[in-house]
Amino acid sequence: MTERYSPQEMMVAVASREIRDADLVFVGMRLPVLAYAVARNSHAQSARGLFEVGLMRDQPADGFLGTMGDPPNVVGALWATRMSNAMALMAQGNVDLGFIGGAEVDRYGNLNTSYVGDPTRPTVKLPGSGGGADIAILSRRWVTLMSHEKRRLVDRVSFITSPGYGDGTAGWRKRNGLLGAGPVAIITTLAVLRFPEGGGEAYLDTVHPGHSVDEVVANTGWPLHISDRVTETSAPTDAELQAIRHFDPDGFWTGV
Amino acid sequence: MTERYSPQEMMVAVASREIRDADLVFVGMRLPVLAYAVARNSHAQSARGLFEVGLMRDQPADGFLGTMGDPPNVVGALWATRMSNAMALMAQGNVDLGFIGGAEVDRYGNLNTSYVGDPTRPTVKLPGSGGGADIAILSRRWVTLMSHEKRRLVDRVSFITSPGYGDGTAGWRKRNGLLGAGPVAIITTLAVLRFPEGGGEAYLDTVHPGHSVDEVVANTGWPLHISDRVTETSAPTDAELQAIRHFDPDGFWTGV
Amino acid sequence: MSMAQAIERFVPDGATVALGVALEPLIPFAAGHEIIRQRRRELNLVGPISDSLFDQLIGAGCVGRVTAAWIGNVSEGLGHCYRRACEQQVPRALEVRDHSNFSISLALWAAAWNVPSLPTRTLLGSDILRTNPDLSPVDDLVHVSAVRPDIAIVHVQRADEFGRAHAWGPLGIAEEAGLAAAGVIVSCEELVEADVTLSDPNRILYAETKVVAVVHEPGGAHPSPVQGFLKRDHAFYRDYAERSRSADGFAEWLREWVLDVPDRATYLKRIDVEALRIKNHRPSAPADYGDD
Amino acid sequence: MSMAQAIERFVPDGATVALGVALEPLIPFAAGHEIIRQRRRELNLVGPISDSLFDQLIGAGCVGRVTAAWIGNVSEGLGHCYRRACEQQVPRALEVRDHSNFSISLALWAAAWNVPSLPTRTLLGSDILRTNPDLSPVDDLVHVSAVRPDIAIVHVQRADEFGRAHAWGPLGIAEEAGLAAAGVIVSCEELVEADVTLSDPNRILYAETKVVAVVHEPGGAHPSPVQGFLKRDHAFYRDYAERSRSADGFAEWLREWVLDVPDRATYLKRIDVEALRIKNHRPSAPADYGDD
Repeated sequence: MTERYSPQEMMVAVASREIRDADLVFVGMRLPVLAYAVARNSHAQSARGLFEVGLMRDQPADGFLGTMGDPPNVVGALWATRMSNAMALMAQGNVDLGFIGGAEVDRYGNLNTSYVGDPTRPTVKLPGSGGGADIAILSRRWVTLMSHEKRRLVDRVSFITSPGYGDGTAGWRKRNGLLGAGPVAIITTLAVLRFPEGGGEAYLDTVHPGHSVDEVVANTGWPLHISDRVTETSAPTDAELQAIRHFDPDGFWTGV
Repeated sequence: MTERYSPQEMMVAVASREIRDADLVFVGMRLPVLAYAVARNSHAQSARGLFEVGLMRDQPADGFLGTMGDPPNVVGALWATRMSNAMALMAQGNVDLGFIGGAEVDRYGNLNTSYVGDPTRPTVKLPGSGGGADIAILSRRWVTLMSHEKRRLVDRVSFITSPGYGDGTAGWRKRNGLLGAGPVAIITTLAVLRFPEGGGEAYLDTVHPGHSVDEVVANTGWPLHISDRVTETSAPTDAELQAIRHFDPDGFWTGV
Repeated sequence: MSMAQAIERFVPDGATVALGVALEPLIPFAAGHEIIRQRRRELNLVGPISDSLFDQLIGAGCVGRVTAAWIGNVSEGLGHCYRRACEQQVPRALEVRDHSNFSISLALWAAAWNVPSLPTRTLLGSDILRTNPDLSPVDDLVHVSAVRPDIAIVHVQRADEFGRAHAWGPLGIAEEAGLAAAGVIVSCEELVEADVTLSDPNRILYAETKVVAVVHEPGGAHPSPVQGFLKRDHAFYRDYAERSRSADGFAEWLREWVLDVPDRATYLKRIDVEALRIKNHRPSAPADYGDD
Repeated sequence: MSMAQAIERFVPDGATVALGVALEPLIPFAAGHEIIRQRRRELNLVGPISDSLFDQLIGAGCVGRVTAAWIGNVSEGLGHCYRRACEQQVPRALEVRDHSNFSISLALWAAAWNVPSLPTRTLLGSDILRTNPDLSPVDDLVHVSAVRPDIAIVHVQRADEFGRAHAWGPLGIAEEAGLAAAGVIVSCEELVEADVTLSDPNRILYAETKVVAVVHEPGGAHPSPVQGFLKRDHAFYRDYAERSRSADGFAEWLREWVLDVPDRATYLKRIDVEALRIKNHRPSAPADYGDD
């Protein structure tokens, strides 16, 4: 039997499985750093990570990272450079997978990390894009991680910081000149939502152990499509948990 | 009395006098490298040199340079960087003086280093712009050095590689969006030609010792305006010659 | 030159100031705190992501506009002073020019190369295009208008008195920020002899002609990390995040760590610098610049 | 990988090849000579100023187009093979896309950032705008179209087998050429262990994901200089300039120094390498990458 684990550990495990071997991964802060480390230690041992601060790595940093610019992330780096050079690789289509954190995501995979409410008089000012919009537009495919709450998974975001499939109509990204294919998954504390081939509206693909379809639907801000093949998300393996806890020993990111 | 000197030594001495103290000088190859060295050792001890290869220096290189990229030019450099960074400083108007070598110059200070004759079937293919056009357009003021021959000082160049004052009409550079003020002098083996305030057509300012106004006029490809205050170019001083011969010990650039 | 003198001379009210251009490392907090002590107003802050420093300057009322991609606390989340300014105009209203990390870099490259704008494919489909007048979609490209800082302030590992700065580790947008700026203030852990900086001209970050001041300010980047010198002080960021949740809490934090502190040396006495100091050494293999 | 294998695999006929991107130093002559031996045709050569190497490739009939700012012999003057190709179509006609040094750099940055073109103020008023269709004046700017090399070939001081290259001294347009290229062939004086290159990640010139081949080729840049290793062989450039004045003289030079030479090791036996070797050492001050 597997050990007990936190919702964040579940998310990291699922996120790590999105990384294919030999992928060049644009690694965002927090959980994605752990997901990259877990993947490198298991099924993606020839993957490389690109960090917007201006770093490329193969091995995950040997030590806890509070930010991607922490000294352990520089030791053993394959390239320490300017952000614009990392962005150049992504603009050329060299980045296979990106991770973006979000405050709000909608049924079409659009992310809002800028303004809740009217941008001229916001009820909440969020930090902004950072590299999020760049990843959403330029990486080949991307994934977002989010706490599964009705106020976060909304019908339509009020402000699109990082575009997913826009208004959800077929070909929206191509029509608007976006380079990458768009989001492939929304990984939450309760479930994994995916998108149909070619994009469009998110649907429920798997539900995490201990949670129900009804619970997921009740905590989603739009009438969620359910896959007719909806299954249970496979729990984190012991190896995955071991790796997560090696890179986040005090549970800074994944603790309860 | 001063020693005997070569025409190239005369040109280098005159060129060095164009450098003002504290100037940032965009240094071209060959004679300008020597002119910069001479100036640094005399009246322009706080000047700095910028080299398109991607270098900034204060002290001239201690050793002979066949090219600006020779190892002695890197030792003691204040900055070793990309060419585009050196060009950025010039595009911002930070370069006070540039030097450009030319194969052909015309009465309005336009340089041709590209094609003699029809570009589609040239009688002579010259090497091209290099950084010449960049210096001519972006540096605050510039100077060219040339052997004084009728085939080189022509009425109108057939191809403008590096623009001076274009067609010579008032305001041509501004009208065409060129940033810098343009050429201030044509230094030749026989004389120094200058331009009126605001540019236009070159006129004879000084004639080198041992040469005559008639000789200069006879070797110029257009009816040359003569300054009513035309004088003799002051000969290279002993100090100037000493410096020139220190930096070009075998007369590679200045020998006869 | 002291930091107080450098800020006094080169950071006037209303200036456009680039800070934190290496992203999470090498953030010039000492310079930012001196700007607060000197009560600068109406600054336009330029940067990519800002890990708490912009939040502090905004909370202190120094800022009229931010031109940035992200403003918050990287390990803790939201920037509470930034929220209060945008949501409640406390302590004052703030103009926001949203960018992405890539677009703010391009805005600085445009200024460095002295062109009105540079084109890019990023930001297509983002509502940032609707709120920032400096970003204009044209066909399938976005034209990013040049942003030229009056001054860029960077903290580096070492520099000489002539302004030749050596920095290592990830560089973010530090190079284009300095090249685009009218002037650069260099703050350094170590003030070294010119023979150290000139021994490696490829590591010199800026043309010395851009550098207007060099300030020897050890620990000037705390709580941000400095490769080879100091680790990131995660607990300090957490404490700031908690105390800045309320305007009163922030005011108290500001008094304790900025207003009642005369200079960086005094500030450092209140921190366990030894616990943060990097003690292992990983020297780079030398490059041989021999010429003869 | 040997140079012969690298050229065989990664430089097909018709390829767009960036060479000599550091300007006068670090010119990959060994690679160019191997391209000549393998009789490549219809290449599009991309570079800023080319100190004799483009002239040799043109004279050998490998080139269909040049996209460059200057082609000649820096210390001696004109490129005689270049002249014969343009003036007499000998050995064949040549298409010339004239650039300035700045504009060819921008053409590569445009490709690196994947945009159709970049704007600049340079070349305004120059007739180069009339002869190069890749340069379009628009208002008071020139739009420089992207140039994307299929392959960039660079010679560096040291690299490891994984493609991490350390180069120092002036870098010209080497960085943007490699970033813009689909792939990079690295030719190096020293093949070193990864712990040497990774000890200084800031000095690594390219993302290893761009590097398709690493060739250990000591002396591969002769007669161009390599900081810390070899001085420039001025006499060799002068000899080439004199002998290449006539087509026959060039043919004889090419036989002697390229066609009848199997590889660079054999080539070097014919040169007094000791006289060119740099014997003084000027090691850079180390940067401390310590992290804990």
